[in-house]
Amino acid sequence: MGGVMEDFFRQLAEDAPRWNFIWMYDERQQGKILSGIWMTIKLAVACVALSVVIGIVGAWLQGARAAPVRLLVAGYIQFFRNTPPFVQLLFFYFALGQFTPTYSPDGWLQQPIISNVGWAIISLSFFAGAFNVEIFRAGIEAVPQSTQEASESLGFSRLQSYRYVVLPLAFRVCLPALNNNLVNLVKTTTQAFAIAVPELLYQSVSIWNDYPSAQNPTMVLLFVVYILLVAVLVFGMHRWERAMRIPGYGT
Amino acid sequence: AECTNDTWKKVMERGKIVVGVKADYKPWGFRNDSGELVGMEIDMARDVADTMGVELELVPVQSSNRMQFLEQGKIDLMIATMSDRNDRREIVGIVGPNYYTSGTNVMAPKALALKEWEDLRGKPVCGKQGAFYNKIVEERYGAEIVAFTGNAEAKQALRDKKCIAWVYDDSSIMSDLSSGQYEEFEMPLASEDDNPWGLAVPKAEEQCVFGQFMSGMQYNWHRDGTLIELEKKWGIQPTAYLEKQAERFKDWLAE
Amino acid sequence: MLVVRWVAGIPPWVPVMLFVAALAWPAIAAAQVRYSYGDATEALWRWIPFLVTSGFFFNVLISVLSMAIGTVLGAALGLAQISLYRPVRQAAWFITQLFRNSPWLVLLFIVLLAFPFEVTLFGTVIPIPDWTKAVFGLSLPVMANISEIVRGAVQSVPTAQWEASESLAFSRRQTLWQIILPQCYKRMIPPWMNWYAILTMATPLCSLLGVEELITLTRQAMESENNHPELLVPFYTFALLLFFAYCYPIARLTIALERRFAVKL
Amino acid sequence: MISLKDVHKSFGDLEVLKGITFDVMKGEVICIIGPSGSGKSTLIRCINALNDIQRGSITVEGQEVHDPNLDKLELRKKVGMVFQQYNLFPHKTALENVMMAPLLVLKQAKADVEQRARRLMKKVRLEGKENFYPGELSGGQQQRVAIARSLAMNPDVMLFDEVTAALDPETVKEVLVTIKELAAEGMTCILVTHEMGFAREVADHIYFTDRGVIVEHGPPATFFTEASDPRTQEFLSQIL
Amino acid sequence: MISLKDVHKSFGDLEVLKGITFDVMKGEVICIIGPSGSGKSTLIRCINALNDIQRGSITVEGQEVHDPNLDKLELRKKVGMVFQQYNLFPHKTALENVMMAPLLVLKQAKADVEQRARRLMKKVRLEGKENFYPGELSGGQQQRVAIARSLAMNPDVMLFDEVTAALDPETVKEVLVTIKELAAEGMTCILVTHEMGFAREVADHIYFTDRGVIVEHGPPATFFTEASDPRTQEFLSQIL
Ligand SMILES: Nc1ncnc2c1ncn2[C@@H]1O[C@H](COP(=O)(O)OP(=O)(O)OP(=O)(O)O)[C@@H](O)[C@H]1O
Ligand SMILES: Nc1ncnc2c1ncn2[C@@H]1O[C@H](COP(=O)(O)OP(=O)(O)OP(=O)(O)O)[C@@H](O)[C@H]1O
Ligand SMILES: [Mg+2]
Ligand SMILES: [Mg+2]
Repeated sequence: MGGVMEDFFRQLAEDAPRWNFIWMYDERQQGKILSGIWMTIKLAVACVALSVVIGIVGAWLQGARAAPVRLLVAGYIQFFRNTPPFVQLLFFYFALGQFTPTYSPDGWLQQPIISNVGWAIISLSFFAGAFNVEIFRAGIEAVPQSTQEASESLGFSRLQSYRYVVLPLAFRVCLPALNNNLVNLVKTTTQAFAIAVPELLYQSVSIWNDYPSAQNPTMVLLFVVYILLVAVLVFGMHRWERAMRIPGYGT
Repeated sequence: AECTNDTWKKVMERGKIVVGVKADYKPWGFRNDSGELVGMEIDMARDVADTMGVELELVPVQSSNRMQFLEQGKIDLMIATMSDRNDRREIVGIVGPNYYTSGTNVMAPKALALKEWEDLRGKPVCGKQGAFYNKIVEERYGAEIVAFTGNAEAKQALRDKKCIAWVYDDSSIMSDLSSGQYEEFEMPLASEDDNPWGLAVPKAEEQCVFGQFMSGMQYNWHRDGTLIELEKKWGIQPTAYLEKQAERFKDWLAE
Repeated sequence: MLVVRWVAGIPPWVPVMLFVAALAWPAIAAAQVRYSYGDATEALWRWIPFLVTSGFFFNVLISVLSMAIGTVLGAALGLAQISLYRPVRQAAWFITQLFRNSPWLVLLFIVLLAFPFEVTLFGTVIPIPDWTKAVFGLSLPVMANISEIVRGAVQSVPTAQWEASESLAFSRRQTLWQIILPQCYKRMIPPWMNWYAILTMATPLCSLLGVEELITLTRQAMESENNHPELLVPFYTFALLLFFAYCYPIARLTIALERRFAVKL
Repeated sequence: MISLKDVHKSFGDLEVLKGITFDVMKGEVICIIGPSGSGKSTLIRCINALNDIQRGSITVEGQEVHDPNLDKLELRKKVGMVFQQYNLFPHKTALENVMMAPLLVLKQAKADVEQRARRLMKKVRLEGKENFYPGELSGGQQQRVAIARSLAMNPDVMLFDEVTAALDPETVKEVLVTIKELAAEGMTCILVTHEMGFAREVADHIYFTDRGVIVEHGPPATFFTEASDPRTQEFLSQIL
Repeated sequence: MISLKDVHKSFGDLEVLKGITFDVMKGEVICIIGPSGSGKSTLIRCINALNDIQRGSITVEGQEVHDPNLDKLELRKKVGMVFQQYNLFPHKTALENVMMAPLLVLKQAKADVEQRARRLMKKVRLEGKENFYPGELSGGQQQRVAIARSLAMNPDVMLFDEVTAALDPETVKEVLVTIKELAAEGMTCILVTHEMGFAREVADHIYFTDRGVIVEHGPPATFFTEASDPRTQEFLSQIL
């Protein structure tokens, strides 16, 4: 079965020199593609999780009483919102990367505490996190003052009213925006390419550098895989949104 | 096919030759801090223009687009650190004696005392995206290539000890080592894949006036020691190849 | 857009201070290597005029052109998305989703590598330089997002407005152009500007494909300065600063406009 | 002039109108009252062809409204409608709101239209507010602009759907005065209202709808005092 | 039991309350009426310490409300408040809405609270709706849940701020019936309302406010017929 497929694509590569689906019959290239996809998924999952955490913590810090803390969060958001994520990646990895401690399992080769994958996760998470902070804050603001007043006039403490009333509502309000930002984040993981993180784009480019004839099929594959990944995320988030829906609330 | 000499005529008519050169390959082609393109290959291009008695326009090219530019007529001549390989000869007109050769080698820390290519097996090795020898090093010696988009990044990664070696052209590595900035590093291996470098004219001109002319230019450069001089001027390690060629072509005209 | 609103709350000196700190920091952090950070910073100063005039200028040019093309195409696509004619609507929706959900970098790679270097139109050969392809590649996702903005803005106008015009005997075309769209422009401007900032920040991606812009030239500059690792911090910091200096005012203007329009509507 | 015969209308499975029949003569003012969700708005929107119907017929001046070949534009020139939420065009001034339809739809000359629009603004007691944007007017004022906007098309019939429900008690009065004047001038009016006092004062005939049917009707003199249907009695008893 | 003395309250430069003085006895029901913006809501919110005051004093059972050392919790256990917009917690069911405060604030045992909450739901005639979310209830039902929610804290006083203004005429009745029952049971109530008929029926005393002062007051029997102040007369005349 597998053999038949392989032969078919091998033949196709000969008949149509621009359509060499090399990863359909060459094990080494296939391995590259699969490991690339796997890396992309790991990258996406890690970044999504970390950026949400950053968003929540940031939104909480923004409500802090201490002005310096608020300014710090403000600066963080401005920096990451108004500079290209691509340059952020380069900056994080090469500029800051010089100053991170390393450990050395063998004589010379020192493993940095934070690998390029690690830096990609950090950099991209901080990038998306800056947006998440804003999203969560907006969600909290969207909860009507009157709802808080109602809980206050029932004798709730500030914390109780936050914990039981404001946050559950705020979270539902920001899900769509969060959803959008996370989709964006998954798309942005391709930029880790710049610091040689072996994700799907990196592997694809290296394949078509080595085998120019495989360029077209590999591009098609790239396109399809990313659309699928995004689709899975969107689908999952929609399911979650639906599960979180309150009967009769909202539309 | 018959020679139409289109490119030659075009250049002469408008009094300007457009040459594709590298902008990110010191010291062959790079920018000085006012943004002008300079380097050994640029000097060669200028000599060509002067000899033809036309003005010179330089266009920076990438490894990935240099051949298409020539095919397309966007540039008339390409001198852009291109390895002379058979598959490339089918697309563009690579003429005359090669003006340089380089091999592939690695820059590695002295501390590791690498001896042979096999020592790279299973280890991370930094490289530059798009280099044709990445695949060779990877498949022949089992190194794990970590390819960056630029040399600055690759070298930085090596210094940050994120890989055990940086694989690149031996001539480039030599000039880095001789700069005194890389004292803990060496180029320990025997160069692989001796690569002649070729300049190229459009395929149609290969056997015609322009091709002949460029071929002649190169013979002359070899014969009168221009290349060796330029090599010195740009701080490139003297190569045996150029000396041999100079010797060989000394009496070319006499022949 | 909630995102943007908040930005206005920050006094402008905050980010400026942060940047000053960021710039000063490497100098502090650096132990003296043979090639010092001082040398690197000095090298940066020499390169700045070139980087700005030949590099960043192209980022701006590419972003402006992509935005112009993306806006025109996106507006048409957005209107197609609310067409009464179902196949048109579905096709427009599909195109929008396709380009909205694929990574910019992938689109750029595809456009730059898979598209020809020249096209032959009516016998004349028109060369397509790299940067125009980049413009095209970047205008695709912009188009898709503008399309969504247009659709969203039109749909955010209460249906009551449609009904009111309907009951005054307006035709669909009249309703759309005279009643609905005029109410949309204002609410489309802030997200539109937001996308312009996002687009500008995507232009460095072109450097991966060799298009000459700030990051490409930054690399070339570092090459010319012998690729000293010490160059990385000052040069990339400078690039970040430059983008920030360009995008931050846009963000502030966006909010300012958003506020102004919010009052009126 | 308007005639409904056995009108049925469903939204999906929900039958909202279950056979409504009545006639309105030229110059007559009728009020439709009834509990929330009883289909009053739906009924009035059907007359204007904003909703289609499943069964029965609605004719305006002898013309079938739900004839698929009908030129809806012609119908809407004859029938004006005022909504509960005013639905003014927020990007146009009050005067422009009034002028737009005659200019764009009837393609009348600008000078004429403007003159007429100013007259209408006066009629709804809004002189001086011509260049205000809807957002700058109070609810009652907006509602009167909406009435003027409908009148600008010179309709034969005006439909009012709970035009005062969104207003506070004091401004309700302003709007009702305007409608009363219109009625007095002989405009054919169909009103949906919760203001019983107003209905009593202005209507020639009152219809009470519940769950999609007309339960009771009659002239105001007898309607409020002699209602026979228990549902109507209950409804009226709730009015404080 | 509640006593206001010369209460002044400003928002920035705008003085909203300009010296309000009145007393409410235990078990008394008073209604506050007046035009929009006259400060009725502000007044009632001050009693609940949702707004602070600039001058004067408000005491509830002898305790000064605006004493900075006051335990607001204690106050709010005594004073329940129902808002115009209900302000139910949309992510909790009706029953959970009622149970939340006793559980979280008073830390009472869950079983007790649930039992009491069910009783209260019955009292406001909402048996069977316990597990509905607010969004699934009609306005009148939501408002009654809001009343039950306040009652769950066993307050001594209930404040109602235009609790029927957002409701349609028929559902107004349901809510008013509930309030009437409360009043009949001897709960001290302060109501802000536009429903004159209701005020007349239920109030022991009516206060008319305008521009931050009490212009007129009296028992309903005389208030509606013998108003002496011209502003009051004008306001009352507008009621159809
Ligand atoms: N577009 C629609 N789709 C589905 N159901 C609808 C739609 N419009 C109205 N309905 C339903 O039709 C019924 C009648 O609605 P309608 O608005 O005509 O009532 P109404 O008498 O005007 O009530 P109100 O006094 O509250 O305005 C309601 O049950 C409503 O839920
Ligand atoms: N938080 C606030 N900040 C500034 N001004 C306010 C605030 N709350 C109320 N006001 C002003 O105080 C005045 C009185 O408001 P209040 O809500 O008490 O009036 P009201 O009598 O309840 O009116 P309505 O019948 O419309 O509810 C109004 O002019 C209002 O604009
Ligand atoms: Mg209705
Ligand atoms: Mg109020």
